[in-house]
Amino acid sequence: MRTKLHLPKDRVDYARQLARKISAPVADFIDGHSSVTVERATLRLAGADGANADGVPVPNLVVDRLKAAGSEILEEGALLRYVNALVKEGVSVEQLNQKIASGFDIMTPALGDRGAIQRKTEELVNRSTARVKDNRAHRDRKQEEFRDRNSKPLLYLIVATGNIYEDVKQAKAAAMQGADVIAVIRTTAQSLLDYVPFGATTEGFGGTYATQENFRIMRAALDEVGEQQKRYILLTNYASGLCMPEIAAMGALERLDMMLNDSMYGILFRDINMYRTFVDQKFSRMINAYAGIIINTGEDNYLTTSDAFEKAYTVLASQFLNEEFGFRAGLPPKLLGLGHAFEMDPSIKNGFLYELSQAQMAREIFPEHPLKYMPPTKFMSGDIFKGLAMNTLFNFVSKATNQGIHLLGMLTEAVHTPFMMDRYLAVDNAKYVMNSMEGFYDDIEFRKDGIVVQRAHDVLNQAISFMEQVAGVGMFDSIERGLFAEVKRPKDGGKGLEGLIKKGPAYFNPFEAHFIRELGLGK
Amino acid sequence: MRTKLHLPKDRVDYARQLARKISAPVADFIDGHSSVTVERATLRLAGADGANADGVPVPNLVVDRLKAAGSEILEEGALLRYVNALVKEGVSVEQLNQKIASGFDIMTPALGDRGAIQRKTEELVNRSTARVKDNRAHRDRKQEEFRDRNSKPLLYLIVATGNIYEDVKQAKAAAMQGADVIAVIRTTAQSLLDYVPFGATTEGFGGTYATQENFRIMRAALDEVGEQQKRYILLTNYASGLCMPEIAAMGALERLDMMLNDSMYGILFRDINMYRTFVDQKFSRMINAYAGIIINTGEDNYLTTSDAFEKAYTVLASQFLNEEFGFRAGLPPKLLGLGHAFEMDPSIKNGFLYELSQAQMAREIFPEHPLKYMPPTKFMSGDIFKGLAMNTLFNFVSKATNQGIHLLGMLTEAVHTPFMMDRYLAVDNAKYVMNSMEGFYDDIEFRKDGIVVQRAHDVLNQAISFMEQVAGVGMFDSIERGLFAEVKRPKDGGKGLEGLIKKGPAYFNPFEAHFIRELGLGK
Amino acid sequence: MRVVKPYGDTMDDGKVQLSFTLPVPDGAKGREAARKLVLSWGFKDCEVVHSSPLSDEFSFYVAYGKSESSIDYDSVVADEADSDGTMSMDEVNEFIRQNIGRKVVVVGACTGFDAHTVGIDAIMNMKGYNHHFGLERYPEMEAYNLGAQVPNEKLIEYAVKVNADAILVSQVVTQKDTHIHNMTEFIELLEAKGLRQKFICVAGGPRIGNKLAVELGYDVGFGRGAYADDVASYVVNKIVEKKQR
Amino acid sequence: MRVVKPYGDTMDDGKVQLSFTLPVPDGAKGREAARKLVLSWGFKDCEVVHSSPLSDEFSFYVAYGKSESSIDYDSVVADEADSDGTMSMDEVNEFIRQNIGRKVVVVGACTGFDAHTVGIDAIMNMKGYNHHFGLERYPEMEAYNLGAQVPNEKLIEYAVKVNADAILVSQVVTQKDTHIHNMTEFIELLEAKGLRQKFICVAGGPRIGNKLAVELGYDVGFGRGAYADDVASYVVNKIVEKKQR
Ligand code: B12
Ligand code: B12
Ligand SMILES: Cc1ncc(COP(=O)(O)O)c(C=O)c1O
Ligand SMILES: Cc1ncc(COP(=O)(O)O)c(C=O)c1O
Repeated sequence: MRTKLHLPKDRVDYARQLARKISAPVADFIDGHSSVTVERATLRLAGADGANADGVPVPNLVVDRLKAAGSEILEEGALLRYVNALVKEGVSVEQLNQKIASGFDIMTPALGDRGAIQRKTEELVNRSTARVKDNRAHRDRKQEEFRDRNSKPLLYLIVATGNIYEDVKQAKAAAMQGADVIAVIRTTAQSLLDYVPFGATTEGFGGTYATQENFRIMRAALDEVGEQQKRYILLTNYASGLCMPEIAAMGALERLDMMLNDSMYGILFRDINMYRTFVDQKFSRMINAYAGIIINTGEDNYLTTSDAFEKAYTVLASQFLNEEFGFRAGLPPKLLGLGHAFEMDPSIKNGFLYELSQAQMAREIFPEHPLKYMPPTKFMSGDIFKGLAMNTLFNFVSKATNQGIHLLGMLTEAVHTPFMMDRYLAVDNAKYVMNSMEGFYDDIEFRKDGIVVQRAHDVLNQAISFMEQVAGVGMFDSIERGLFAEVKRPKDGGKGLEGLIKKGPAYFNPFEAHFIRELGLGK
Repeated sequence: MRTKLHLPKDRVDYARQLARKISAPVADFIDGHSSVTVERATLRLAGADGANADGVPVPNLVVDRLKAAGSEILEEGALLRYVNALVKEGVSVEQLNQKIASGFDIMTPALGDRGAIQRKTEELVNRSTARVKDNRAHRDRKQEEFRDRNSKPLLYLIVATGNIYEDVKQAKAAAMQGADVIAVIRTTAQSLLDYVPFGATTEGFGGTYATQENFRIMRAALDEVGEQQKRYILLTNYASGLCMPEIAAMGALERLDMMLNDSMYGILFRDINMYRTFVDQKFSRMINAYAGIIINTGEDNYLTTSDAFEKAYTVLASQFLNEEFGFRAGLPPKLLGLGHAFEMDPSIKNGFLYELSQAQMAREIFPEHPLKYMPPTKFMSGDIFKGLAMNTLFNFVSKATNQGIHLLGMLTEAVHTPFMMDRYLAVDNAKYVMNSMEGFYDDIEFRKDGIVVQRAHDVLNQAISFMEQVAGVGMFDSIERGLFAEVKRPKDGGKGLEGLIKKGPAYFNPFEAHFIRELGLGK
Repeated sequence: MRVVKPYGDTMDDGKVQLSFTLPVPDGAKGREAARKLVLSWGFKDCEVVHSSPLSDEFSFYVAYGKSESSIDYDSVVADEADSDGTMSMDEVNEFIRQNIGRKVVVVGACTGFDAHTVGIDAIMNMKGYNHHFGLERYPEMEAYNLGAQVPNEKLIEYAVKVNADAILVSQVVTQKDTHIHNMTEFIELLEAKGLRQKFICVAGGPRIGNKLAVELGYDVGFGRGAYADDVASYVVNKIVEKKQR
Repeated sequence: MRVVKPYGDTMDDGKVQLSFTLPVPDGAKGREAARKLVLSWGFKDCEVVHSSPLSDEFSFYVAYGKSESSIDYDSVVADEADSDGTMSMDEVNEFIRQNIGRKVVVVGACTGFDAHTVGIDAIMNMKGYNHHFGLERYPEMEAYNLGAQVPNEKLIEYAVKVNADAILVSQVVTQKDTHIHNMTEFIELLEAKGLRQKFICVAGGPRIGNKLAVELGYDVGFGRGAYADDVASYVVNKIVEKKQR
């Protein structure tokens, strides 16, 4: 790639070293821990599914029971007891799920022969990883079959009716209009639920519940419209929250293609406990990596609360950290959809140039990464005509800097969740703009001492200073002191701390072991 | 100016030589001729004004009478008889106008002492040119007082209610919203009237009659709002048509600041006779030059009938010709608002780059000229949201290439003449876009072998080939054969040929002489 | 009966976007006036999501309303000279050879003060428009395009002279209903001369609907997106129909 | 009485722009349905200037209508907690010292599942918003901002604990009327506990109008563009008013 910004390579390398330094102690912590949702995700991979009459999912029934049975039980991993019950009861996974949903106590069967459990588990690991590999192969095949049929950048549209069947209608219409990626927005506050609801759902607020059945329904619908349109339509959902690994597991099983997954989003923006989040994100990302799922990180969120011009460096710093945490979980650059956003105050003089600079900088520092670029939201207003103009320039910058995943801005962003026509207008605008400037990226250079170049150098330097500070203070303390996103989160505060599990010496999790092996993460 | 396109200077010079060669025979023709409207314009400058009971303007009453009196009379110039009557009757200009309107026959007084006529005429020339110079000085003073308060490029808005008093309301609102230039669109087909209506008017179709009183009313209104806004608001009207010189004269007297004035518009787009138009445009432009009025040429019109991509070179060729005809009439570069337009099919791949190239090319070839840049019109549709996006990119290109006069595109272009809110949305969009990319022009370079650069070289070469062809065929024959705008106009066809006048050996026009002297046009 | 309402993101939610100007100053009172006005149009809910001043006396509003009304879609009769029955150029020529047996003569113009020739040229000129050749290219037709700003009187004269089958009138400028006046004058002139039945009268232009054209006394009207083949198909069918009467 | 109509380019021309989706395929019939629908809203003329398919079953329309209805502008009563009576921060503090003589206590939160804290922060946080300092900066006030996703129960508990004068409720998400349910629950809870009269209840959010808030039982509601000084001025005046009763 030809550089347009002439960022010094040694400074970029130094920033990556800082990220490694910052994340090292966190990684050590992670390695010693699991969490209730990591255990539930493991169970889900093994086949645990369904819910009891009150809607409590089987994985929760199991883990809650094990937890209640004493802390030493979960330290060995939930899978051990689940598989033990399978072996001891001599039932299928489906039958066991059924039994558990009906009240069967997973602690009843005494712990049996480890060898038998090991063998049975291997069988489950093989079955489940084969399914995930099949999904990956199917995706590769389809993307090969329909190659060059998607837009560049990929056009990403959200649906958010709250009802999966309505979502399907809207998603199909969006795909017919030209969407390459459909994201089903999650219902408000699902990220704070410490369980994943079961089955198809039709009641959500501002979004639709992420459930495995909903994933399946939407996947089938997109495959159908994809065949008509001769385009592989990518499906996205949201992992970050109290159930990151479970949602990742469901996504892997149902062939999702992207997943919102940020190493710190839950901590900063949902007040989830920091230790819990760091542990959860790691396991969820290993699953994503294994399933070939692109993660989308949430740097854009920094800019909804802080000023996008002043705090642009926090976005870059977070990209370095997300990248590093991603590497540590086995994600290669091409699965790292690092986030950023077009969020500057539209009244800033030369704001367009600063946005261009930020986007180009991300492109050059993360050259192989399918960058996820978010539209203006904060400064959108009821003036839909102004909003449309802002989206037009956003579309322009995205194409002008060769972004990877392009979230379409809605002219009604400040008014309501998207109407069907809003989405159409968004796609139409993006297609017009991007086709009309197809070759811009290759045609344009920036003046060496100009605004765009200077700004990128400044932001890189600010990001480095910031990361030096964080490296000095330490990650956990930095979060506690509010260095990120101007939010302070106490180490032992936030939701979900009680769900953290210290791994015992006999911690049993062949799924984790399989991923570590296959992803080449062994030390 | 730093070049971004690296156009070869010798080729550009050669194109200018071709323009000179093409226009030379036309200039010779012009020098030997006058026209009824040139004569009427001269009378207007001398003070002839008013209309009879049937609404026939005094200048027309005079010239029609002289024409009826025999061809040798007008060959001496209409002013001779008008001033003769003044001297002989011993009345003031106002009194004479009154008499003529009431039926007084201008041929009644026998031609008297040439010396007395000469002296009286000088008095009139002095009075009238002093007024025009005062206007010019006033404009300069105000522009100095309010310097840097206008947008760059100047934001140009049209009003077109048909009623001058409604126009005033809309123009004031537009100025308050940020317009720098107000153009009062002329009523449909006024360009085909061989007279200029008299007085304030309230009935027009798609525009308002250009009359001297309407000019005065709008000028006063804009001066008023300009004082409030601390911005000099420029006023524009349309000269091209059958009364080019008269409208130029009225504009000079009422302190208009710009004037639509194209050397060939009338011929090609209004089917006005070619000889008549060439003669008229010369005199009208001398008046504009003398009054410090910027002319706006009409290259955009080529693109409403021909394809903007294919025929881009015709725009450039026309710019060279308009420039050359302008020079010959005493207009310096800073008064030459050469036209062009953003009119390519929005579905063309890389259309944005071609538009950028065309605009940048105009900027570099005509560096001191206040280029007039026209918005998309032909490909605008009832899809106002798409239209808004097209206007957004148009605004972008204009600022990105440092244009001088920016006509605002209306999102409802394909629907109706602008509503007040349409105009507001247009200004708001332009201000947002242009502020947001203020420094873009200085920040960006084009790749030497890229699309933008290549395209400009191609268009320049095509324009040169075209002008070589025209130079070979000759201007009049070229028009007859349809080389321009794909329209064929026979030499002796079109409207207004009968109004052409061969200047006699004793042709008397001290106004013309004054302009030639003061503009340094003497051979 | 199929009842249809506007759709935002849920069936029958009735959502509609509106924008307009009011001749009042911007502010809380203006916004409330805007809201009431929208409600007066029979919208149930209305949210004025944006307002801004256009001047001291005018202000601009963007609103979203929730429509209560619906229409019976089954009872809607599309009224556009639609292109379902359109033949291709070759088919039209064949049709003429088979059913008319002589060249069909068509005269067209952009009438009155209207100088927007691109539309009529799109229908008549050789090269046509959007990959649909114009009538001049039809071997079995004789097409005369008189161009811009043709007085009605002159157009009729010419049509009589060349013994035209059909007259095509293009009208683009509609401000102050100038098209209606001009189109009406054309038909009145024809009638006064007793020539209305002699010609098939076709009107066209971006704001001309079939309904309007028929109301004004034309046989048919063509709006946006009309092509030469639509017009040719209509004309030749009409000629045969007239013969049969 | 001053009759007001929408304005396009001529007084009382009634021109309004509309856009909406219909659950029918795009085409001539859809356009006619769209036109009829607009007419059914009491528009006199309607021109559907654009249509396009959104899918096989949905289509999008842009239309311009000419409204017949008008409203009496004089009779319109602006209903926004408007900022005319707003005091500056210093004036508010002086007012408290003069008329209340103790610190005014305010508790705020973004309630229910709503996590949009930027709005309530704009009102309460030190740094404020758009050059208007937040309530935390007011020396004569004690302001507690409980942040996001605070259950109504918890907010009330806290207000009782710190003996608050006013409770500020922020609601941003309105989809499926979730704000209405949540805001209603809050008031019902207060009433059930017999605490409604104890507190001044202030609601706010981009889609909250004063009218809606009052309807739901709050003392006042603030929408877009509200600042801390507006809220503070309202609260301190209200405290004095309550004392006097
Ligand atoms: C190009 C153009 C011009 C050119 C015309 C060049 C020319 N030789 O035609 C120029 C620059 C000269 C011009 C001038 C004016 N224009 Co003009 N112009 C336009 C523009 C940008 C495009 C029109 C066009 O060419 N469309 C493309 C053709 C192919 O589409 P069409 O005309 O709709 O034709 C199709 C159908 O309608 C149909 N059709 C059309 N005629 C017929 C006839 C028959 C028999 C049939 C069957 C079908 C048919 O078939 C065609 C193909 O599908 C429009 C805005 C817009 N984007 O629509 C304004 C527009 C039409 N102009 C407008 C105005 C007001 C003017 C002026 C009056 C302005 C002024 N005061 O000076 C002048 C005066 C012209 C005059 N005397 O009539 C207004 C009209 C407003 C209104 N509704 O009343 C418009 C809408 C712009 C605006 N928003 O203000 N204009
Ligand atoms: C920033 C933002 C977010 C951030 C919030 C970060 C944070 N810490 O606040 C994040 C990314 C987390 C987010 C998430 C979501 N968001 Co959000 N978000 C926005 C956005 C872009 C800006 C809101 C904002 O900050 N405005 C700036 C502030 C200053 O304005 P304000 O809130 O109106 O406040 C002013 C006044 O209203 C008033 N005010 C507000 N509260 C109060 C209280 C009192 C007492 C008073 C007196 C005054 C007052 O004073 C303030 C200053 O003038 C809007 C779109 C937009 N442009 O408006 C969407 C938007 C609000 N979000 C929306 C949605 C749906 C969501 C989600 C539910 C999506 C999902 N399913 O995941 C989630 C869930 C969040 C949740 N659980 O509530 C929708 C709401 C649609 C609706 N009307 O129902 C919007 C409109 C976007 C859209 N078009 O879809 N969002
Ligand atoms: C990285 C990331 N994860 C998750 C979400 C959504 O999560 P929630 O359901 O908490 O709104 C977002 C939303 O912006 C995000 O950026
Ligand atoms: C150079 C020039 N003169 C005059 C006009 C307007 O003249 P008319 O009144 O003939 O429409 C135009 C319109 O585009 C123009 O470009």
